[in-house]
Amino acid sequence: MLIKRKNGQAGATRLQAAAAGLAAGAVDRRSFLRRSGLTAGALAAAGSIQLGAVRKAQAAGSSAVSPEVVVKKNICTHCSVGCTVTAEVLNGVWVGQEPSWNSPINRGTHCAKGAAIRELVTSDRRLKYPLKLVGGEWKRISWEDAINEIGDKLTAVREKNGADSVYWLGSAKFTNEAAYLFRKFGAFWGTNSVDHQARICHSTTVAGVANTWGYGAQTNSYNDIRNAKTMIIMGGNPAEAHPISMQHILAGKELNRANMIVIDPRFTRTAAHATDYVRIRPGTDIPVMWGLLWHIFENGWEDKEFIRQRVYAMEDVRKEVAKWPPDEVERVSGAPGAQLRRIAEMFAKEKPATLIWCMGATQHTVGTANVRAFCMLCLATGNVGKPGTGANIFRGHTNVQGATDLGLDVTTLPLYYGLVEGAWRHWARVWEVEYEWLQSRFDEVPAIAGRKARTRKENMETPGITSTRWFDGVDLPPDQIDQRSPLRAMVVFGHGGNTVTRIPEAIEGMRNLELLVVADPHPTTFAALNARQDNTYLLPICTSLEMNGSRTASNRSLQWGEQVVKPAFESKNDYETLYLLAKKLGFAESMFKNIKVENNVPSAEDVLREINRGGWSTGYCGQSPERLKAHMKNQSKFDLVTLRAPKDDPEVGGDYYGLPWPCWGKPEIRHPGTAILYNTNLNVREGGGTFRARFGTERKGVTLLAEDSYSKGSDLTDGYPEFTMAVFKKLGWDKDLTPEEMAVIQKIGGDKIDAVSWANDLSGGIQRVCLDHGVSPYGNGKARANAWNLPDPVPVHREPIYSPRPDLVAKYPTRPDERQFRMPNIGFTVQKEVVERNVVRDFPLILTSGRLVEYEGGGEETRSNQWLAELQQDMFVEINPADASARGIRDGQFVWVDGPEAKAKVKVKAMITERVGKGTVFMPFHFSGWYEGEDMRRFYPKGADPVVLGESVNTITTYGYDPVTAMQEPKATLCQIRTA
Amino acid sequence: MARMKFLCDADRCIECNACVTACKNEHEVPWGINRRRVVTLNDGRPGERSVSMACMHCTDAPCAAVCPVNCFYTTADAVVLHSKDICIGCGYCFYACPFGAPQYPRIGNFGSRGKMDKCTYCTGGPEPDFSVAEYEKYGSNRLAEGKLPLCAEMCSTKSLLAGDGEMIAAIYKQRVIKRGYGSGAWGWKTAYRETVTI
Amino acid sequence: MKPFVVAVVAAVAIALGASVLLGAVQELAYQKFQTSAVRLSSPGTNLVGLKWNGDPTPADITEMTRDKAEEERLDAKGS
Amino acid sequence: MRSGLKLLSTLLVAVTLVAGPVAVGVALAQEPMQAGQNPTGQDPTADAVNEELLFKHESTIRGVVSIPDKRAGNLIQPQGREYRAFHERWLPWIAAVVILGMIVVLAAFLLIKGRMKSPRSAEKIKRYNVLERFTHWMTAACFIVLALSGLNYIFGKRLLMPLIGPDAFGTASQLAKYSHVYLAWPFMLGILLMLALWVKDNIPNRVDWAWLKAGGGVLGGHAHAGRFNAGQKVIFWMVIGFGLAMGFTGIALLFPFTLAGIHGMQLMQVVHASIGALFIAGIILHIYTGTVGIEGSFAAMGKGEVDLAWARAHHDLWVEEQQAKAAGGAHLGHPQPAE
Repeated sequence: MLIKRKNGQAGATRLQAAAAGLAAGAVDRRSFLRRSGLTAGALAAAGSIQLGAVRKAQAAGSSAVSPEVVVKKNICTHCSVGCTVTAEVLNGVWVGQEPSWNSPINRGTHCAKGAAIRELVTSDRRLKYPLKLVGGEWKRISWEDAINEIGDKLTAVREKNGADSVYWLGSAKFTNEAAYLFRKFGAFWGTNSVDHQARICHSTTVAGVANTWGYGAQTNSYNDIRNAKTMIIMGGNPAEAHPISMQHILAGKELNRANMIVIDPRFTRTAAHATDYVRIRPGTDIPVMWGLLWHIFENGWEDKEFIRQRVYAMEDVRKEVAKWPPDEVERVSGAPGAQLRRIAEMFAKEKPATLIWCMGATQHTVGTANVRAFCMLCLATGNVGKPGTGANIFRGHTNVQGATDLGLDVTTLPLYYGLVEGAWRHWARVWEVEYEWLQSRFDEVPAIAGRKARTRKENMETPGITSTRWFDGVDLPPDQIDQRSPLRAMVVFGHGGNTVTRIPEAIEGMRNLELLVVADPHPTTFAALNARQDNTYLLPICTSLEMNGSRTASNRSLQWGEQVVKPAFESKNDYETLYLLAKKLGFAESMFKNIKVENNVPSAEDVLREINRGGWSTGYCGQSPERLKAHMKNQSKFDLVTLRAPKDDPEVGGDYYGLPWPCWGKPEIRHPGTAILYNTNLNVREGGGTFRARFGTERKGVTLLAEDSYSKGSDLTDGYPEFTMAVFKKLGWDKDLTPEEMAVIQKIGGDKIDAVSWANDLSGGIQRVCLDHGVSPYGNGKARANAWNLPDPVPVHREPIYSPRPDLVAKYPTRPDERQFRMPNIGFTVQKEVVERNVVRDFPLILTSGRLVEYEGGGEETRSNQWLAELQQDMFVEINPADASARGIRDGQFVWVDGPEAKAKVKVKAMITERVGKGTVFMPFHFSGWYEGEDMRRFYPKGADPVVLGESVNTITTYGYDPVTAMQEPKATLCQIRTA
Repeated sequence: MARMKFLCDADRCIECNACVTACKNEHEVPWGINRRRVVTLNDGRPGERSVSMACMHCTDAPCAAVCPVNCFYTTADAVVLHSKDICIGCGYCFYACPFGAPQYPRIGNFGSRGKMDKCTYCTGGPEPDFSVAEYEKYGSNRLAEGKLPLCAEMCSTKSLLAGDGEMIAAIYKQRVIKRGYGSGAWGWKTAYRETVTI
Repeated sequence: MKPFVVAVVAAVAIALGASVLLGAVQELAYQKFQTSAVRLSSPGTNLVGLKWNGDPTPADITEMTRDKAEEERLDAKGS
Repeated sequence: MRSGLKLLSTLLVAVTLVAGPVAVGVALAQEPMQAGQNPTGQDPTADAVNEELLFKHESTIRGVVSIPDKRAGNLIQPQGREYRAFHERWLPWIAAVVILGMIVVLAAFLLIKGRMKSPRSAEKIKRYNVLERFTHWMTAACFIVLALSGLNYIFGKRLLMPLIGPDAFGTASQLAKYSHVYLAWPFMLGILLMLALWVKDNIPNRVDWAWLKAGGGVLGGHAHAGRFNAGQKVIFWMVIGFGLAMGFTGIALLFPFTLAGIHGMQLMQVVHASIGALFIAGIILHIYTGTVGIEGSFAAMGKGEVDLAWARAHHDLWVEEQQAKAAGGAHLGHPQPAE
């Protein structure tokens, strides 16, 4: 362990104090010492502090006693709950952690990862200096050379194959500022192929929920679950993925004697504390959801008034639900009808009720449909927009919410503006860059294989390649890939590489890349799979604990993390690395025009201010660095349940903790943020809201605006469209705008001033006036039960590609083959082959994957943490005792797990448990470093390999992508197990 | 004077191992020495419960009694500690400990098994408070800083309670009355010869 | 008297032989409780002392000698 | 009476310890504790496990841990307190009574009956060869040290620590532990050698029965005896029996948890200590008879040859046998007509 916590120089003052205590007999247990004659000689010895030696820095002491210890506050870099980390720093060395009692989210607590996070910064398994792969050997290289060589190679690739041939894979571990800079970097480079872990996390949630009621994010918060009377946790295991959320869930369950229902293929640690547990077959979420709604509609338990006022076309859902009586639901999913009836009654009657979901619902080829079905249950029972209700979407990584908001998504620019021309012009204005220059950065795409050619403008408005299929972008024949050239180079920031399905194909992709750059605190799987011999660079990046920046937790609160210690070894933070790359590629001045850069390190505060200047569409405009820092300083003032500070407080009066977006208007307006989305019981000025009217005002003669429902204190007492200058003029509110605001709007609108909306009015005047009138800037619409623009307007059950029930595939096939995200999605063909080849005969077991509490994401960082690695030393597969005895497998022995594609196989330990049902097996996805039975440790750079290695489950996971977001399907595939 | 005890509310423990890594972090506990660990009973079946266990600092501690060199002592707030200078690593305390708390640096009893190490309730050992020797042999000393053991302070769901016996018993009793169920104070009858009666 | 002396010497010899043999065979906790998937650089020495026997590191050893000693022990154990 | 019961329960516990885990383990594997609760049943919290329920099924509460040290799965094993009760209340009394009792009895016997006189003669007869004496003294020397260091585990803190202070006692105990652990190996080797050397002469036969009936000559009357009389055979089988038992349990204690679980280890320690106490008492008796008890006996092991008259008095059949062999073979010392 790099840092040993032993006393040093600082201890000198304390020793006198201790000696004095001894002499005065104050310390009673010393009586034992005197009797035993143990001399107090040890007092005299005091080692000296070894400063400077970065590798072996020694300093120790405990805060209460030695004055030199400085306390720094940052946010845990692991999951999205957003626990505050209180670090004790002595002489620039992080020596200890104390509970962060004041944070309203974690109230002093941590999970295993948070309590061990100090090791991340002090571990000697970090990537220490830039490395370059030459002939299969890792050679040390300086930062300057690395940046120069990478820059030159990128420019060469660009000349030969165009901007779209370089893939930019960002990270959910970025701070908001780094995520925003990375998306801006992608735009300045000239490609939309900029993605991150949200793709394999909640991409389907964002698409599905946004297309239902406006924003795709957690509507309430962890703390708000304390108000819930009923909670369904479906497709989620918070006990392992979001442990601190369980503090609020269990408190809610205890204080309200709430019904806690877990619906999951496994009897997880969360299910152990549930009041009801339903075991279902993986991939049958929609039948179960329609089963619940069937009982609700059958018995008329739905909230009719809520549906009439705020939901459009619920009758289409009724028609689809009618096809799912209890026996069909049980035939398909295995969930007993009587139990679903009881659960449906609880959810509809014992309100407020909330629906919590995570990867179990999203990682399917029907992910988007799943999520919309979940929203229907909330809408039908009126469980949205009130305390204790809502769709509590538990996001995964520390800043997957922020990185998604800030545009690390191939379908949009920062803050969900999309890729339409208006979006590009908006950001061109914010970045103070010519729109035409941005357009010039994009490739022209010639006509290939019968597809129409694309001008630079059209290509600029076409979504890029998703992170789930980057290797298809390299390997597929060029004519199948709808861009100028297949991918030639990839730049990866903070991404594990073993969390995307079909790793054998990914290795093929890695082999064919001309250039691979991995910027990460650890070498990651990309460096370990022995796929490449040359042109691979590892850049050491520091963790978010070693830099300033804000991150957005799953409950949409932004929290500011202050730098705990300087970046370890030769690592640099993301801002500096992006600045150096931008400088090398020649667009640094324009990219960092309004951002102060001191010796190559851009200021995080300035980046956040730029985000505020452009973040109108999602309400990222009110969270100034000053306000966030004030929140971190006054954490104890925020209420545990409502997350709100008392009104009269001078610094943070009335604010919700972390100013959860949307936080309307400029920071000076001091909008408190919106703790609960779509809450019509509060004034919009107090964080109230309505459903977003983003799908137009009417469709086929039926209004899409809310009826007789409006937020408290709203001047308009019925549905209203989103606000543009045209609407303002009709209402006469344009007179309320100040001359300065009018000037800015005039400049933006030019001749089409009526088109300037609340989202692209940089003055913030429209939003300010909306708040004065107590109306939601984005309008007051109805949630859509029928999302006509999605492949399945009303969610329809479709069997997984590798379904264990060929008989059901005929009745519930997957969607037909189609081109999505620049390449073909041949899910239908693959599913048909699976049925024809009767794959289920040779691969009878359903394989599902998921999280462990000790590891996170790809696991490189946490498996390099000695304190965590000791708790889970072996990759394992959970097998039901019946399946194990049928194959003669003993607990703890090695077994081979064969995957149906590419003859892939993994060697893992068997864990025999009744946690999984008969016919289902489970494997965690955090391991890598072994490949098909072979230990790949020697391919890691010397001394930077994680402590624990193991097989990756995604070596054997299979083809299958959601039509709307290309989400992968690791939650439901097939496999076979045999003894090793 | 407070009577320090541990109480793990098994109806809240989710086996997240925060207590384990908090202990490792606070005292730099090396690999292989597990002062605290979480045991899951009835794993994978309805009624599954996890309990975090280190040393319960028993009343009339069996380990102190069987120690051939009497290297144990109990502090005023009833924390059972021992001196590593006197311990001869014979292993008797492990046979006597009802909770498997003692840990030994070496496997096998021949020659030296290494000095026994166990949970010190974050209050160090017979060395001057906050001294180098104390940290090297017993770890940090939170109680002397007026704090409580870090495992309990950082427990993710506030399941593991540490502090004065009556206080944490009262907290637990209050919880069970409020929520209507409780699987009891694990190990109290064996450790303290009394338990929390609701 | 001679056989008595020889016997005692033999006993001590066998005892020493046993101590050396057993000492070599003896595993440390961090070696026993790690699986084939683990590579540890330094298991840590706090609480168990430099030689992993619980004896505290003598106070007068400076930091540098401790690290050197630790490296030697690790190499000797071939961990 | 209550303490008697306590002793009984401790021994009972000792007996069940070995059988216990095996039987129950099997029961657990067959049917889960709750009557076949279907995992999709309602309200998993309702039947949460608790201590009483688990203790009904098994003597320890065991569960699953994710770390390699599976012993950590033992959450609560109350037998720790019973082991402590035996080790701290019963063992010291047993050891004290047995050992001091033996010493007192022998002292009394010495005072009343005095040393047993043996006839003298000028001639000697070979009794034990070099190898036998070497084995005897190696085992004996080790036994002395093992006994002392063993007793130190029990009585050290009660008797020695108050005298020399905890610090010195600590280092002394450390040395005692090292010597105990390492000298055990030559001791075990010695036991095996003894077994090999003398087992053929120690098979009990009718002569021994007669010897015993005659009270071994102590109560007057004459009894024949071969190379080893019944008393010596008892001692031999005690040394071999106890020696092997101490060796086995000792090795189990040296390599903890390789042969047994927590209860097994407690049992090993209990057996090791109890037999140790008896063993020491037995050897005290042996030392007495070999030195003070019967005049002239020490020479047997001391110099390897004994006075012919002594031999005739105590081992007449053996002398005849030796002389018969001598008559047929090399001349054996000075011939002396058998009485």
